Amino acid sequence: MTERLRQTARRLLEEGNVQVVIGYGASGPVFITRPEDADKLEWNDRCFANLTVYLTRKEVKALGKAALVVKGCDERALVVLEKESQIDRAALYVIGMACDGLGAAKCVECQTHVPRFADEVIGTQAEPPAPRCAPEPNGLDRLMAKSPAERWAFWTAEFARCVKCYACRQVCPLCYCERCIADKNRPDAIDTSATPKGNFAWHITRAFHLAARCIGCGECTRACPAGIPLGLLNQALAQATEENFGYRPGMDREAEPVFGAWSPADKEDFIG
Amino acid sequence: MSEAIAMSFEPKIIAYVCNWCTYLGADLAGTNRLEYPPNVRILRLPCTGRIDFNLIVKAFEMGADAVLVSGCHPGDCHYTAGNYHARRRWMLFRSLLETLGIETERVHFTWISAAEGKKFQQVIGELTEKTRAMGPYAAYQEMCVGQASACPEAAK
Amino acid sequence: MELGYYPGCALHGTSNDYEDSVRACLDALGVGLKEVNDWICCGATAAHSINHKLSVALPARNLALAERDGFGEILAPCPMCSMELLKAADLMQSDGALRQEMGRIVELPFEGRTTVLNLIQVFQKVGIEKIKAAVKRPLEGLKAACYYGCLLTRPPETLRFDDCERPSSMEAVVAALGGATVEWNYKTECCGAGMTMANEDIVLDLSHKILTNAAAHGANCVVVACPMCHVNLDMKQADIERRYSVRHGMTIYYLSDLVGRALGLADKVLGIDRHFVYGG
Amino acid sequence: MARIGVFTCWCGENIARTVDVEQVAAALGQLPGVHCSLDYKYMCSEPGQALIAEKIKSENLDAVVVASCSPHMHLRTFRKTAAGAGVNPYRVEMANIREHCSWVHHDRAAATAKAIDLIRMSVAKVLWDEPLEPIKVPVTRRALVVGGGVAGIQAALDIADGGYEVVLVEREPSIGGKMAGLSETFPTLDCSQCILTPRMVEVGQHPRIKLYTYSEVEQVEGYLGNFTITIRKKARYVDIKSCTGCGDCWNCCPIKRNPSEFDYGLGMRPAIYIPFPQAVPARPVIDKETCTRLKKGKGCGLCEKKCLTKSIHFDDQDELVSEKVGAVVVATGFKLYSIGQEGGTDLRSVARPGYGEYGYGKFKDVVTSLQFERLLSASGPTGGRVVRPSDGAEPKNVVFISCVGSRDDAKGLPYCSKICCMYTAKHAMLYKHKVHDGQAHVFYMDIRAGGKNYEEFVRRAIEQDGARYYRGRVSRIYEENGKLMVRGADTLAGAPVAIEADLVVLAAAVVPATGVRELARKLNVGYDEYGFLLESHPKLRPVETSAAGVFICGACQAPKDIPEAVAQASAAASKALIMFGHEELTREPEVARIDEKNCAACFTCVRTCPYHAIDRAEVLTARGVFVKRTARVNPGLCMGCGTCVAVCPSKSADLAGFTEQEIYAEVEALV
Repeated sequence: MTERLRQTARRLLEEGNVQVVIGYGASGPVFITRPEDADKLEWNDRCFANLTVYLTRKEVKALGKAALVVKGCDERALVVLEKESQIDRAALYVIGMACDGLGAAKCVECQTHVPRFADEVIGTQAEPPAPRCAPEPNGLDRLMAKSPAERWAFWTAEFARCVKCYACRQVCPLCYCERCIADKNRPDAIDTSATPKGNFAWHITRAFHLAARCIGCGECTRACPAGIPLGLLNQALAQATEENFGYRPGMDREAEPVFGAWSPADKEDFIG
Repeated sequence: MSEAIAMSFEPKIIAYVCNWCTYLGADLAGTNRLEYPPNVRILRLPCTGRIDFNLIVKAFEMGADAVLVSGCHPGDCHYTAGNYHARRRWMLFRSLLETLGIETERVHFTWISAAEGKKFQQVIGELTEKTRAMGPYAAYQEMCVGQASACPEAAK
Repeated sequence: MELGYYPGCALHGTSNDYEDSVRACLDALGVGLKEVNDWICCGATAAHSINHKLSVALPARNLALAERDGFGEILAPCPMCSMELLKAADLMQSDGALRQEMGRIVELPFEGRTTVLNLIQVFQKVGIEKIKAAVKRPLEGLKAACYYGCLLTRPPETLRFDDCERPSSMEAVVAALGGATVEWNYKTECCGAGMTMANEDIVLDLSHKILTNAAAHGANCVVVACPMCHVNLDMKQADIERRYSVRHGMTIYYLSDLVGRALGLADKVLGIDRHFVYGG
Repeated sequence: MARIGVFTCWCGENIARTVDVEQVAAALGQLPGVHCSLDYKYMCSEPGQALIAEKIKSENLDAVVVASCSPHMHLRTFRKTAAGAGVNPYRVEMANIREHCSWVHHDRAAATAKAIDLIRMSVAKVLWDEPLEPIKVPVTRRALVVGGGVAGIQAALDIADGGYEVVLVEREPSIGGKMAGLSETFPTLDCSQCILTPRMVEVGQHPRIKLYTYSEVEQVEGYLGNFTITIRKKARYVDIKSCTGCGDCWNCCPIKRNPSEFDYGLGMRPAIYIPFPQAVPARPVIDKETCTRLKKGKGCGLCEKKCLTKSIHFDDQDELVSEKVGAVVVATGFKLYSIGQEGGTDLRSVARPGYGEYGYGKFKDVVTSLQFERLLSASGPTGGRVVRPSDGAEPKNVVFISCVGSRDDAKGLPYCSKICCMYTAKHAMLYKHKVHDGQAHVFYMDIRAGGKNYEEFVRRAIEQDGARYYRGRVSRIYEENGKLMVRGADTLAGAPVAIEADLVVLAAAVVPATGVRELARKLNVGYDEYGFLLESHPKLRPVETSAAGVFICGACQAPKDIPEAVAQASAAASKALIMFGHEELTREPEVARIDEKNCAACFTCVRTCPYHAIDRAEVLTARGVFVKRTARVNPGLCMGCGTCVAVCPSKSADLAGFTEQEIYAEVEALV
């Protein structure tokens, strides 16, 4: 597959349909602008990162029309970004990689092994995809099995380690605000210091700004230097979103986003 | 906690209400001299649609023991749909609070119309007593005074 | 295809000719009928006119039995039965408390897994096209007035079948058999039903109107899918003729009779020879 | 350093009884930024306001907090006072220490403490309150009226006579609407056309009315005072300017037998036709569905040859024109509920069974009330003779059924159509006047004859013209030996009724005209589940809508008879005229705004805004070079709910008067 990927990249750059190919390199992402560099592209078990995050970056936009290497799971982010008019799908070439799972926990439940909206898909999915690791017992279920007090204790302990490096924000393909609310201090909605208070405010905000948007790529958890399982919060919200609205972000290109719309039938059993 | 403390403890309740229904409902409670506990502090916003979840977090940071969010009944929104949009946000926001182990019974959502002075009185009365029984939201308040782990010496 | 089968009292009594007819023609169409074990009366008119709870409990038990026997669908050829069964099912679906209570009364759980079909719906399940293909003896010369009576389509919110005021599902079946049907005005009028015991005059009057209107629109027979209608139009026809000194001589078929005939079954097998008005 | 003045009111005893106002005033005096704090018996009184004004001047205050009653009571008052004394009115806050404090608490200490808190919140907010200027919106003093029925005609004439230009858009080839097709009108029985056609002519000739017939509203842009309306002029194939309406064309047209829309299919018209003799404009239109030339693209063309003024153009195309107006009056009227099986499908998501048993569409001699109007009308297809559509015979027994679709939640619609009781009585009466030996039978549920001389009118139908009224419903209608058997119940006699009728007239329910939902969405006006347009207040703002500058009148709002429709039309017209009385309109400045530099252009706010007041826009440099995309608020449309602020993740959206900073300041005052 790697070879075919490189060929495709080379072709695209030679034909000049795109100015840059964004893909996985030996160590981290690579931005290939010359055909001869196409061999720097890799496809292997370390291709975790969700590269869609780079599409909204000014520096990357500056490189011109891009071809992007995505896995089926990452592709959901493209759908959301398109809905939120952050990308012009027509001005983007999507190289989809059929993926049997990279051995990560999320790959075991993955339902989007093959990209659905790519301009070109490389490889086919092994039937059935070989799980390379046992499904980890669902962290969210274990968390929700605890009492509220225990959950509170759990998160206070976790957030206590947060140093507000904002890696969770930087790595998230859907955290693309030009100026994050966390960086505003008038009003001081979120205490910017890395105090427990500030950390709670931040993580509540981060999670809820992704409500009904997060596609569950899990990059936030992976990127957190303090090893805080931030993804759990997004999972919880994703679950609630699906239960209440039958909506799974990034799955259906046509579906109307949850926020910005409403229905008189929305449930309100929690309202007195 | 013991009866004695329960009695001595005065809950601090912050209410975010819309200008056209609940605020007027509270006015009507006043006009009809419907007495309720003095623990609530009302913030007037144009519409429940304006009430952002960060405000609820902020209320707890300011030491609120309970937060009330209230607006027009569905279909009665002065701005036709603000309350519907709000309802969706609250629905999901509650699930986030639950995941975090935040005591959701301290966040009370309700619809109170301009004609429901009586309901306003009841809601405030019940919420105050409920909160009094739960006691201060110590968990959150203690968390808020905690120091940053990044610089331990700051603790001194 | 195999269906659960709820005969109801009529088909095991006065209208056993209907049962023969139904069994025979469905068998010919490859539809097996398995009788609901230990079924009881649906309550009919009597129950719901004196005791609401009873009128739910009786059909409730039958539904529960059908579920116990694992029937996804049951055929109730008598519209009164199917209506009572459907009504009870609806009530219990919409009212959890009632469902609990009934569960206690009939000592069987009800989950609403079984759907109730009338005869026409079964033909529709088999497929009009399939029936058309199976026809051996097309019903040439037949000009049928399809008569639905009160209960096949009413109450609409319960039956959810055909158009309650202008039904046409029977016509579709007859057409498939190569028979003709007439447009007439008494399709969904009442024949007097149970009144046949209590107040015969009403029955004679209403049934007479029905037969007259059918004839007036050029029908040479009337097709029914209800034992009660058959009794009043067929068995009572002589009395009607005597009372109004007219000659109707109108053959009254069950829908299954016609299907059976078209499939080549003998009148004897279908029990048609046991009708009171029998041209042969 | 801010110079805030805090004025605590006693409200006589109302506040002072439970709140220690002196203590409050003293406590507030200590707050940073508070320059002076004092209490007074009645702040809202003349001397009270004078005191505030005087302090503003003497202490040179730049913001004011009045602690007294509800802002809904006196905020305007105190804003005016402050403005008069030179403080920006939007730097005035009120703390509600009466309704929300002194009136609901008895414990003096607690109430006083709470009062202080409430005022501290207001002080914190006023510290951040920005000075705001009312938004001035220029007004295009020109109105659009949609719908040329009696309501639209009335509204258009009133506005035009008021001295302003009106653009009147009518979907049909002629104005006149339903009323033009009526025979005579209750309760006076004056001929409908005799009273309407002069008004139609007035419209046609009015120097200030621009008439677009056979046209529809395609698109609406802009807002209160500044709408740009795109109108689709449907291809008419006749140049109505050069055409003289001589009639040569429709007389020579060979395709004569097309059901006439105006006669509801009872009469026939050629392929080129004018809907009715008194049409305005009295100019023909070609029906492209039936015209041989237009169908085939060649052949025929007789009319073209005959036309002396060369006014016929088979190559005519739809045309889009744009009109600028400041106000819109919607008068799209009604149509009759479709009686057949398709019943409610056009009315409700849940299809309704309808009334197949009445055989409408199946039996020729079962007609609707509007069709019967044409049979009665002197200008109708039968010249006013009442005959059976099937065989032209004079009907001796006519059955009228009211509430067909109305007041029937099971099969039709739950509401009352309001006009049927009256016109049914009229029908029975006029029928008797024309067929002296005939008998009218009326099936009704209740007789609703509220209105001047209405009850008397119905009694006349019954007592003088001998109409037989049966209180009950009809269960079924069917044909039997050439007659219509009408079977129903007379619930007062407690007996079933069967009538051998020659003709049956169904008083079908009144429903909104086709396409009104689409129009409402274009105008951003609300509608109910049946499609009737929503007024912004059922009692106090009956002709206004949720969209500023858009007014409604006539049957598009609810079923109404002619007098009501006309009255409401004049009301709507006067609302437009009130707007036009000003050079420009002022709107509250408490509207949303976008920090375009920081907007991430996710456009969630655009999708959320209940008023479609936020647009996708682009930030350009002075030289017009594209910089970035952004959301942009249209202050003319924004109503200030602030929903956009809550959904904006970067808080680039904010709401003047309730800014993030102001609200957080209030909360943070609660330490």
